[in-house]
Amino acid sequence: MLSAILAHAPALQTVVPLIAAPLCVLFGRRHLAWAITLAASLISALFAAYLLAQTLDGSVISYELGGWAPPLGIEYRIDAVNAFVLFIVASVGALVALYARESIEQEIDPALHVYFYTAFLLCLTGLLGVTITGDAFNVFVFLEISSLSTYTLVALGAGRDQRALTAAYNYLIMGTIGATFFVIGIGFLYMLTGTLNMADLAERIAALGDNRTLRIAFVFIFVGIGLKLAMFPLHLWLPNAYSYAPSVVSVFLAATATKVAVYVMLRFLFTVFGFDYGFQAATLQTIVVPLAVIAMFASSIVAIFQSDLKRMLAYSSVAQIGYILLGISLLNKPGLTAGIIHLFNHAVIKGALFMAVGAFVYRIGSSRIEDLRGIGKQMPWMAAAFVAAGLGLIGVPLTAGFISKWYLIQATLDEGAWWLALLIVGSSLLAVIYVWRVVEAMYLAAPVQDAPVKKAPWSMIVPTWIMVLASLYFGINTELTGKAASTAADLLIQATQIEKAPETVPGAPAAGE
Amino acid sequence: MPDIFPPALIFIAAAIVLPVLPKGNLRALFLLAVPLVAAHEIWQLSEGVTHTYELLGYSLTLMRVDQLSIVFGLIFSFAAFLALLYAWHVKDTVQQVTTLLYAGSAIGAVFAGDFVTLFIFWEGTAVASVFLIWARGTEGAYYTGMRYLIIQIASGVILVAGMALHYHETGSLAFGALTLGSLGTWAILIAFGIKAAFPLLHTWLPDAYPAATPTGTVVLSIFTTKLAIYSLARSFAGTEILIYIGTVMVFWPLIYAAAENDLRRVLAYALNNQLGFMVIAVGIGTPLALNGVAAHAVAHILYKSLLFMAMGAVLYRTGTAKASGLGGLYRSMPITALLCIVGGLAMSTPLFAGFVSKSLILSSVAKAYEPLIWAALLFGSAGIFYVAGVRLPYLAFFGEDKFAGAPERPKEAPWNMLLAMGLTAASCFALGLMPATFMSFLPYDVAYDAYTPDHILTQLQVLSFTAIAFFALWRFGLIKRPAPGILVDSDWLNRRLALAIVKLGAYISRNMWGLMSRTATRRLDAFLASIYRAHGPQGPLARSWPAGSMVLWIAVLLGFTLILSFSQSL
Amino acid sequence: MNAKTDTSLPAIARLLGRLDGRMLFWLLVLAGVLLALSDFAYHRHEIFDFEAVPLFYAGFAAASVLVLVLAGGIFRALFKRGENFYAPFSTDSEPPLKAQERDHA
Amino acid sequence: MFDDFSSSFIIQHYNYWMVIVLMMVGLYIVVSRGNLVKKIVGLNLFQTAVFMLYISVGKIIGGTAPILTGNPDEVYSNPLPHVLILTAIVVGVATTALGLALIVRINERYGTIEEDEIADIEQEIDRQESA
Repeated sequence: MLSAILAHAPALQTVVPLIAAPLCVLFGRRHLAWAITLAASLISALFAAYLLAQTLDGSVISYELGGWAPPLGIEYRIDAVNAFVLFIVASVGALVALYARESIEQEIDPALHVYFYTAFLLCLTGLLGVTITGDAFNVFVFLEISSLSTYTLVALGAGRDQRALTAAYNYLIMGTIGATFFVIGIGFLYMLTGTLNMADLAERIAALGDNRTLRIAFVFIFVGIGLKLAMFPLHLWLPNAYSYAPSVVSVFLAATATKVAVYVMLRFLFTVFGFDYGFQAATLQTIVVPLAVIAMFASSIVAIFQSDLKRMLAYSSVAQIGYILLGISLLNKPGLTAGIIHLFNHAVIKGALFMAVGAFVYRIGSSRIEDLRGIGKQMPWMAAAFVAAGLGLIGVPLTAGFISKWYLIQATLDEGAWWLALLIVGSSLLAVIYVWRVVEAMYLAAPVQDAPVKKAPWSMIVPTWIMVLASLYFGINTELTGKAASTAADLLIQATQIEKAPETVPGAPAAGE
Repeated sequence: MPDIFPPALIFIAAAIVLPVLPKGNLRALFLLAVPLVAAHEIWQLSEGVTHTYELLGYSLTLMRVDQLSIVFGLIFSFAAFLALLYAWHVKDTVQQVTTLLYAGSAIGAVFAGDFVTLFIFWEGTAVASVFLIWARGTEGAYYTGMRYLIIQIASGVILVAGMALHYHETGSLAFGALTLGSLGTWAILIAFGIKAAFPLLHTWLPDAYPAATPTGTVVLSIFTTKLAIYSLARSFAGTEILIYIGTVMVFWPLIYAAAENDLRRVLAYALNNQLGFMVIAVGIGTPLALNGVAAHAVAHILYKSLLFMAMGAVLYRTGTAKASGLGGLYRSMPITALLCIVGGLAMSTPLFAGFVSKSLILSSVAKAYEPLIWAALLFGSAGIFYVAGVRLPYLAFFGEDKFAGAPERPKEAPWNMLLAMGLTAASCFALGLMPATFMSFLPYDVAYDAYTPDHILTQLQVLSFTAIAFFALWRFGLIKRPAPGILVDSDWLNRRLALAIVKLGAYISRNMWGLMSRTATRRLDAFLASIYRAHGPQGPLARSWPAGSMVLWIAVLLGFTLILSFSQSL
Repeated sequence: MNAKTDTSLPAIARLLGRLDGRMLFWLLVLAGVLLALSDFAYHRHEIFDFEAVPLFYAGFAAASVLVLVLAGGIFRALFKRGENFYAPFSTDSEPPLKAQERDHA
Repeated sequence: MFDDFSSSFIIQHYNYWMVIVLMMVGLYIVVSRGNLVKKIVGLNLFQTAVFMLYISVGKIIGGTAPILTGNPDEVYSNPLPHVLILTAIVVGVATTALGLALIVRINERYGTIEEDEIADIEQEIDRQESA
């Protein structure tokens, strides 16, 4: 029985939340809807964990949807890369579902709760689908499922701030243009090869070699996905969307949506297009590296001057995406590993930070830094969680953020780009400043008023601290993240068969004898 | 011997458990038990690598045990015990936790077998210790703590940079002997030098130590600097430049100590001077000298703690430790006064630990035929006895009775402080009485007898004439009780000059930025507005640029990438 | 007022009170003279030539103190500033710790 | 020569040129119009251009609708792009519907659907918040 279910894990992974979504509306009871959401996301997370365990050794699972064999049928193809991303998305989804119940009480009209859960489940479905599928057009469809539900989720923030509506609208315009660019790119690829299966595409593209249509296809996909992952300067939708969305949506989006987009970028860059000729590499190195560096600095500086905590974190996200892109565009294994690890670590860290902010909003109804003065004494758990996760954001040793930066700096040094290493350290210092501003307000400033603020509810504290502890745990024990990321990096690099000089993996000689 | 739990982790585990315990005697007892358990563990260690772990693919050494690390581990544990006894009455959880973390980090660093582990604990000492300053709770303490933290963290950052460079060069992360020469090793030396309070890198020490709480300063005085000395002894033994650095350290702080008003700052400068002794001995680098380093670190931790404890007790009972506000206190705090005098004597009088260790260092310098350095050390010996052994107790406890007219005389120090001071004094005495046992702990097996008639006679001459000179000069009015006021040290450079430069820079950049951003905004606005005006018929379009500009950026990036694709030949 | 005889003070305080006068000084001088004289009675095994000079250690110590006192005086004259010099960035300018603060700390 | 060129480059690629024009028009409307509904219309045009691109790719001149007739010589258009674009159209409709729904809400809350007026109102909110 169990093995029969597990055999269909790839499909169930997305189908469970997809079926659960309409159930929420059908039952129409918000508490029931919450229970359904929690159950569905937990089941998805379990499947994701199972899939990750299956693929951690580098093996690949191919699942034929509806029994139609690829390349004609749609194939779900799971390897270490997307199993890892699936795991991130699904586990964050489960935690967010747990967290949502109390959080939306304050921020969303109770009559709309059912729709919130529905949209949330659809968004989860979309993100999981994008990650798991091996079919290029299917990526687009799932991308749109997640995008459309995201616009709805962002707009639900209108209960607290009407600007959520315009934020959602702008996001819709941008997101649609991005997705359409993506679909144009897919169209060109199809014209060129006559197939949509990614593995098949990769083979045929390799056989065809470089040509103009391929380049144009690449450009459209690159820009389209760049928009989705908030690559600087295409990030303009992100600050508003994150800051006006309901807190729980900010948590979910910050931790998952951009990460999935990064995954799609990785998949197309490495698996589909490959690197054995110069154009993609040149694009990355002439466009993405400078943009990533600018993002690291410009967004961090903007973050320093923000008065709203959510907005500050949103800009910080743009900067952090800069790190991920920088790692990827170094095109060596440590860089790719760093990018993938940071994908995970940043999801955990930013999720925890937004969760803490959500709790502040829940209790004091504001996320402005000046309203958070003295909150460190009034909401000790959440403030401590914020600080602990903030340390990770900076990259203090023994937090997950340090591991990412360590790999990233290794990767830059391997390329001989020591100036990039310096820039990474420099931009981390900016993170110190903006995190410190908050810490100062929370702990060192006199409280705004003496009116006692209650501790956050446990249903918010628990998921937040799970995230925080995860960020600390993965800062000390890099077994899982390191292995998954390096297996993933291996797979991606093998896919493009770039033969680089002797592999430089950190960690050789034993020390201290 | 893998069944031994790493002592550093004992402290850290205890720090995690501690907040759960109810405040009061149970917790205080628990606190006292922790360093004793750790000391017991260290006692049982046998030499060799006992614990390794994996981090980021490196195999690292958590525990590398040899006689040098055992000596430092033991004295750190024991001093932590004394300091915690001294702080028995403190109810502040933050200070208790950070004291444990601080001691644990210092001990962890001592046993670290590689630079990564060292770095982790190195920063641990920095972060944990600053709370002892912040615990004072005043605004000044906050800023002082920030300055302290910045420089301590900087030391760690320089260490990690040096470590990375060194690793790139040699492929080794081992925390062992280094040869100066490459940039990496210099960076490591500077990182150590910051914590060891090398001249010009020293200002954090007299800045921070007088700012901490009465008990906090005792804890601070134990670990950070001695950890640096340990690291220097481990990595840079026999490095000649250290001899000269150490000589400057012997002289320079003494002058400040002789002129300073705040008695805890006097002790901080005196501490810096004693570090100079150890740095010189590290520079000499012979087995005898290194034995001297280890012995002097032990003796120095004990008697300097004792002196800081005495001044802490004064601060605790009177609210100040400034000479200008003290005097005649022996009437109210006679036992403290007596123990403070013992602390002064313990620095160099025969029968005390300081005599043995100082003789070791002096002999090692003499054996290396460095007459000038030797004379400098002799000057340092006399000077330190003058500032910390005579002048300090006299200013605090004797002379004019400043509390004669006060409504309430200060009380004698609490029992736990007296007990801690008494135990510290007793251990100084015990080590001085049993030089053979003391020597048997030292890292190298070198025969040495401190109690020769030569040593005893000359040392007593130095001490007695130092004291005579003090009293004579006091009579003549050449030495006076200092008036209120502070002395500017080289920290003026960073606290005033640098601040002024930063302010000026900020002023200029603010204005420049304003100007630039105004110009840029105007240009950009004009540019975008012209685009919009040309293409869009409706109103002032600059204001609607959010959505428009987003799409525009897409077009720009798309265009740019397309151009790139066409510019590259197929 | 006289601590030597003030019976309200503990015994140790009275003992210390005796030190706080001329007696200690003259005791020290006596000890010093005896120690100095030992230079002529006992032959040291010196390592450096200058050690052999009679009264070298005694003179060196006294001279050291004199040098330190003079240097300290000069430094104090040159570098002394008001306690508020760095205010509010240092604890020097702050009032004495109050009793309850001390108890907390 | 020129005729050859123009016929092959312009006439034969007529559908592509139209797609490009339509796409640019759509994008231009999104950029230049301040009216939120008009932006959605522009977006629709833009998407429609892509639909047409797909459809014309799948079309084979002389091919019939891809229905199995049993005749082996029958030439079919490629059905796959058409099916794909059916999905994309559904997505497009959903996007339009959601966009319009948002506009309705925006109109309720802001009392306008002109982008610059909304920006003014939002600036006012910002100013009040930071005051």
